[in-house]
Amino acid sequence: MTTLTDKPTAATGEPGSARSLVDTVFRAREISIAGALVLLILCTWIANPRFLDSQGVKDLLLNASILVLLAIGQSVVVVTRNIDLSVGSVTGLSAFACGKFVADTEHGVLITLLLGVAIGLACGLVSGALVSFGRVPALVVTLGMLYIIQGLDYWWASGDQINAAQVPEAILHLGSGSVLGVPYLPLIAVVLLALTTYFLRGYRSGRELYAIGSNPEAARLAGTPMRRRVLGAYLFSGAVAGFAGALWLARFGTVVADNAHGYELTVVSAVVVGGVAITGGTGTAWGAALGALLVTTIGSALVVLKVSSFWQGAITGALLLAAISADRIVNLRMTAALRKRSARHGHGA
Amino acid sequence: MNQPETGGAPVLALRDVSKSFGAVRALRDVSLQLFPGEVHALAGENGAGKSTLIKTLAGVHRPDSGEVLLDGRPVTFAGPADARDAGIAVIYQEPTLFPDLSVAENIFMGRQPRRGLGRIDRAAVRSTTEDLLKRLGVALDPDRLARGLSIADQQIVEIAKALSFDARVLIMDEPTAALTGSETARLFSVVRALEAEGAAVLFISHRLEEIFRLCARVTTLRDGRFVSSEPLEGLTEDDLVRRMVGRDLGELYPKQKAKLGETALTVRRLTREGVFHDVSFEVKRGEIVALAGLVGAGRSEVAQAVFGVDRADAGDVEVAGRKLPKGSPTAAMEAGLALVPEDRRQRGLVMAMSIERNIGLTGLGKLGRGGLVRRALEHGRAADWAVRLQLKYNRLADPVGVLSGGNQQKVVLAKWLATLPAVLIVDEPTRGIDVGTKAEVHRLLSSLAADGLAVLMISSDLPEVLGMADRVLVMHEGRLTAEIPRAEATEESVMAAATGRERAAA
Amino acid sequence: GTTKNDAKNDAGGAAASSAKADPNAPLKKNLKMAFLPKQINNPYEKIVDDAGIAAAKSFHGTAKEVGPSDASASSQVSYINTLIQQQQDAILVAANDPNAVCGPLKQAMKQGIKVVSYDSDTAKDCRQIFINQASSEDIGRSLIQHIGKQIGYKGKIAILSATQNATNQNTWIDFMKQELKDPKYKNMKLVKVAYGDDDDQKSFQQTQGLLQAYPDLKGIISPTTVGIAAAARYLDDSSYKGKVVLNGLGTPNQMRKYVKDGTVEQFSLWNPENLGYLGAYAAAALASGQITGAQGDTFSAGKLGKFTVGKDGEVILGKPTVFDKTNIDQFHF
Amino acid sequence: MAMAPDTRSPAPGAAGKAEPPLTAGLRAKSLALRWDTAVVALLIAVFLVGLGTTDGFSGGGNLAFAFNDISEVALIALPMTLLVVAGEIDLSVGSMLGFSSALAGALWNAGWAFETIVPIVLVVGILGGLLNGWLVTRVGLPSLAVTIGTLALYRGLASVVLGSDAITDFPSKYAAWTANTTTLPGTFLTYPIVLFIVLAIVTAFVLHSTSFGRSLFAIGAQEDAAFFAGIRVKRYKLLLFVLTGLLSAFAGIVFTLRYGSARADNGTGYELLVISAILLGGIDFDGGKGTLAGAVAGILLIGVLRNLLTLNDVPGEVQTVVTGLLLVASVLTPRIIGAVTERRQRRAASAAAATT
Ligand SMILES: Nc1ncnc2c1ncn2[C@@H]1O[C@H](COP(=O)(O)OP(=O)(O)OP(=O)(O)O)[C@@H](O)[C@H]1O
Ligand SMILES: Nc1ncnc2c1ncn2[C@@H]1O[C@H](COP(=O)(O)OP(=O)(O)OP(=O)(O)O)[C@@H](O)[C@H]1O
Ligand SMILES: [Mg+2]
Ligand SMILES: [Mg+2]
Repeated sequence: MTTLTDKPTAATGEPGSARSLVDTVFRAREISIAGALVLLILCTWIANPRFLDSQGVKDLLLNASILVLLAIGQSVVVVTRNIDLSVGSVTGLSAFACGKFVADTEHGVLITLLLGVAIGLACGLVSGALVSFGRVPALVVTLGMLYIIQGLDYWWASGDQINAAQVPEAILHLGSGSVLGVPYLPLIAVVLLALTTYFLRGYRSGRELYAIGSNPEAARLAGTPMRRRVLGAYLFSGAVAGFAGALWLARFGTVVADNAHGYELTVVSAVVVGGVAITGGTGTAWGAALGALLVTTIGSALVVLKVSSFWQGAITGALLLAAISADRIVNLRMTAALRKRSARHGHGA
Repeated sequence: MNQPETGGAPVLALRDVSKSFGAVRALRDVSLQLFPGEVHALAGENGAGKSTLIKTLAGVHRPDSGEVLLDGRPVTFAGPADARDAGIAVIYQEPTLFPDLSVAENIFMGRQPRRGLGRIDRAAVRSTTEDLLKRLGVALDPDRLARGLSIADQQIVEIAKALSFDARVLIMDEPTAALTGSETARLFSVVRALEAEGAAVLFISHRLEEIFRLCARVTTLRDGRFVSSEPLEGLTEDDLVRRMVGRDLGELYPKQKAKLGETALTVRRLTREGVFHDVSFEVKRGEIVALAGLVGAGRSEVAQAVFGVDRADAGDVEVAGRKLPKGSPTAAMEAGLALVPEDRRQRGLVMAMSIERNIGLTGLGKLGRGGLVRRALEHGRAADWAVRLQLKYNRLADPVGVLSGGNQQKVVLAKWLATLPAVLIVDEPTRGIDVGTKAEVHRLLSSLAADGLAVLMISSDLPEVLGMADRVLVMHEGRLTAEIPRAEATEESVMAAATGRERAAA
Repeated sequence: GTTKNDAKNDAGGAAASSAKADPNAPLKKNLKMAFLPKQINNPYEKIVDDAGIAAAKSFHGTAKEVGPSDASASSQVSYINTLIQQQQDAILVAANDPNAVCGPLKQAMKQGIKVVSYDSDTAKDCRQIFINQASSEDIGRSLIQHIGKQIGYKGKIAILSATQNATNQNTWIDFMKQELKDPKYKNMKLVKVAYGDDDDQKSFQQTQGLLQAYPDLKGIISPTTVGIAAAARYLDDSSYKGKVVLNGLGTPNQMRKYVKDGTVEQFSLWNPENLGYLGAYAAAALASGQITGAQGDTFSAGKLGKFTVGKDGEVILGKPTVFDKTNIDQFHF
Repeated sequence: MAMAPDTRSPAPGAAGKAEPPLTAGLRAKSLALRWDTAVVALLIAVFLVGLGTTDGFSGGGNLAFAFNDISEVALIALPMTLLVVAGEIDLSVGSMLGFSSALAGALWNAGWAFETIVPIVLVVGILGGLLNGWLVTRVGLPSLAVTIGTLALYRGLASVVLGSDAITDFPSKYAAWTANTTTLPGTFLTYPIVLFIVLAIVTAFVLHSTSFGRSLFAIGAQEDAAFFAGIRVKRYKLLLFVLTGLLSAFAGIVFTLRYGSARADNGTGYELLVISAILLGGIDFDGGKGTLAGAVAGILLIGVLRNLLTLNDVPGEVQTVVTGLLLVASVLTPRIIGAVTERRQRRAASAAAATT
């Protein structure tokens, strides 16, 4: 027998240290976005201190709120390896419907919000039922729903417009008012974010969403009620979109049929920038929220930095690409480092 | 061994169950009874319908006719969840893990212990997982992601998952196919403990000695039909084989003596940091070299780096004296290298594609001129190899995904053998292949070697290694630790090197 | 190769009509005409077109509104083709792009269909008449004059426009810049033209950005109904309310709230209903042979009285109305 | 209980010839159950309905117009089909079209010769495709994410090069090539459509009869397995992104000439139109499935249907709804048919089992 080596190498790295490394790698996704966000805000602030005065902060938060809401809703769907392209249309429809509902009458805030949620739920129900029970590709179905809802919205509105003057003061107050200096909308977004995160992390059904996205076939064999969960995800995303529509009315006062038109791609890019894998199974709601914050902040910062309007689009695109590439490259580097540092540690040999 | 008490009623049974997939009749009037406190084997060739049977028991498939009986009463499982709730735990043939979730979450998905307000009790999930893994004797980190686990580790997680149920019925579809001796032994002791606690166990394996070691009764299927159900006591391996294949088998490891030619494959100081180090070896024409080692020793990684699907950090690979460029499987194939990967579902086959197209995939350049693909040639190539490997299929245009596991493995082999390689690397070539076919595969490898093919065979099946190899290379923790000629290769010497005890042995 | 200079010369001549105008010809009955707005869902265009459709009814013609739901240059083209196939008597178009619609419009004219542009003009040889809401020069210059007066001819101003390519907006902005060259504006500085794409939310955010980027901004001109409403709304509940002057073009319904609560002092607009009304009559006059689109042709437009075709086939509706606290309650559109 | 027969019955199919023959009837049936066939049928039906019910549908150059009107979408859809079959997607095509148009306009305005502009624009299209492909294959980002980014980037670059200008007066000798009034003599086929037909035939051939096409299906269905089979996955994908960029840029030139107007916002929203057209044609977004004939039928269906509905004064919003419904139907119908046949088969199987 030939001996090729005199001593077997000892496994390097303790299981514990390797784990914390793994953890860091995956937490890094959110951390790196948060870092980019802070950097962006700091740079802009140095260039123009008004960016962070009280009005500036308020604007920043208000701008991001609706996108953050939509991104949270979308992230829950994307985690299950599906997508909801109809969110823009749903938001638009709900905003218009709520506008019609309150125009020149005295409907309360709560009932209006509920109406928005109900409309969103209805749309989510259709998309979700088609995706989960019809077992058809989500992209196609929700693209179809995008067109259907948009068409219905346009047809119904036929050029109508609801003006801020027609909207009850109480509703407008929800969009612009604040408590202790913090506007309502960001508060609502934070509450929803906390609830969603809590649910996704701490509940069986939340974890099952990840399972479905990670390996649908395995989830089926594990007896996960897939249809119900996927339907649930769509209902959630729909309800959030509907809710966002009602808030849209509150925030902007003026609504026409094509509110939030084309918003779906912004929402999806926010979610992706936020580290939610489009292939399902990974990502968090707060990552998505950070992504949304980053996307809107880029937009606001460019204006504040007096970047020419003609350059804004190109720079936004380049920054988006830079953000996702950097995230990916950091991730790859860390994984490679992890491989080299911890040779097999987990085996009983 | 425990015999079922004659008075005891079966916990779970099938009565006259039939199941067809389109034109394929996977099960025809099959009956089976599982008694508490019994380990029951299910035997049959590839495609005999074993997996279909257990999927019927597990509520994945609904039978076309016949019924599933639980505690003697007919039940209808609407889905796997129903079966699970009825106390049936299943390990499927192919690992069904969630790559993005931790090992612990994989084990407890949908059944996590809960605290107040229905929240998941993370600490309990983690500690229970640790206990389970300890029981199986593996040091897997419960918090590590399932992505990147070797097939063996995946299988271990599956086993841990099934054990965590405390099920009344445990069904295991080839749980040992990816395991080596020590892990298998540990699994068996766990199964015996369950048996003693009164659980019913249904066990499928193509390794007959395992069946004889573990089980009390065996039910045999052939071509979807019930053949027999009887105690194993008094049965010989040959009897069982005859029940399965309907005839006697020849020699199990038909190793032909081959004349060694010039060196076909040279691997020099190949290193991939953190995975394997300084691996050097040669394979000559006509030689079968086995690469043995414990699960996770890095054998598959070496194979992949040699073939170029993984990039090595250092070292080089030569085929017939020509150095291969790094990281290019295409170049490796042109040089005459072929790799039958270990994970056939992800890497070996395109599951949604037809059998003929899968086989044609490795020879797209040769199926016509100027980039054209001539379907007749493609069909011919596939039909030819299907016959040579005795593939069991309905139509060559069927998607390969509907084949039984063993037959899928044959398609992978066919796909690579059809390239007429000079060096063939096979990673676990007979995993999940029935005895009959296994012998055929061995005969095939052996005769190919005799015709001058150089074969590097990675296998966790020790008898296979000993029976087939001219030379055994052993890896331990990413390094080659021993090179053992055929004459000196014994179970002890290989295991000693594989577990790092080789210095003492040498 | 072929360069711009070669191409200049080969532009085909317009389908110059050889027919002579007959000012006394009666308006034909049962004329079929179609309004093709920039975008079918634009509330302002809707007001214009509805008035036009009603006007057509009054002279026993039929009119309809067709059009794309997005304001892109190309999407109007397929509608023009369809209108040709349907053999309409006249097409009234508010062009999203002066040139993109040219080819099909020329085809239409070749087939005897009369083409009237309104609100936003096409290239001159692609239509017979352009109904201009007010002379572009008037609009542009008067907006600067108004805001100059409001801020005391001193300080920075910005413009919040619609899309970067909107022809009418760009023409007005050009005139604004010319007006600013007058020495009396020497202390006023146009610092930025921002684009809100006629999207409510985008305009809103652009306003926000403008105010942050130029904290000492004194005034904003938004010559678009969507933009001015969004800007007013932002100012209304921001700390800039009362400090920054907003002027521009808006509809009374949208702006009423902000005029009343003091966010906006004044803004202007022509009467969109009259624009549609005049468009319908002009198209009918063309189709009936009363006019050919040549300079000097005259026609009568119902309740609005007589109009004369000016240079380049332009017919001007009149001066814009300035709306403020005192008169806004008299208008409802 | 049956005991073991002592001879091994040959496995069905093991003899190669024992394969059950695909009868013509069976083949026809399985063909009829496929969505791409349904789209072709639907296209023909819509066409016939149009001929029968709508004046002006077939006459006066309307068909030439109707088809010419979708020529850019159709041209981009061809490489996009390949891309989707290989499991990727490119959402930046509309922006690339706009960028190409804007660039052509800017250069034209600067006095460049049109003959020089075209190759430059095409090279830019290739570069754009390379960037997409590089980010996807080398950096390893999902194409949906990458191309949402380049969608913004290319559109932004378009507005950088051209600002708010609209450039006109393109040479009429080239513009005539794209006009719907210039057709192949005696037909209603305009030159862009003729080009599309030629390219579609080439693409169909490449996709369905060459090793390249075969590889694309493998890549789309299971990338790992394709890579392990020695297929140059990354290179092929890169090539497809480049082709898509190239054709988008070319479509930008066609667009510019056809409308005689170069603007930064040309082709806004085309990405979803292209995607819907090919998804409608039964190309599976998950990759690995679909036929080019289906994709072409999907494109033409959208064009013809839109024309027909507009001719009948069906408002745009209803057309939007119809497009949406068709998309949903395109994926739902095969599923329903599948479920129904499966149920029928299961019933037949259990009936057969009961009688044995
Ligand atoms: N989903 C399916 N669709 C069509 N045919 C199927 C399907 N699943 C199994 N089959 C067919 O049913 C038969 C029995 O397959 P099964 O997987 O039960 O075999 P097995 O006994 O488990 O074989 P192995 O030992 O190779 O795993 C095979 O001919 C297989 O091709
Ligand atoms: N795709 C992967 N990503 C990350 N780690 C991997 C991957 N594949 C294998 N590993 C790890 O690399 C090590 C070596 O695995 P490898 O599969 O080469 O071992 P092996 O000796 O072939 O054993 P097996 O019998 O399981 O094939 C193991 O620790 C395994 O967990
Ligand atoms: Mg099996
Ligand atoms: Mg291995």
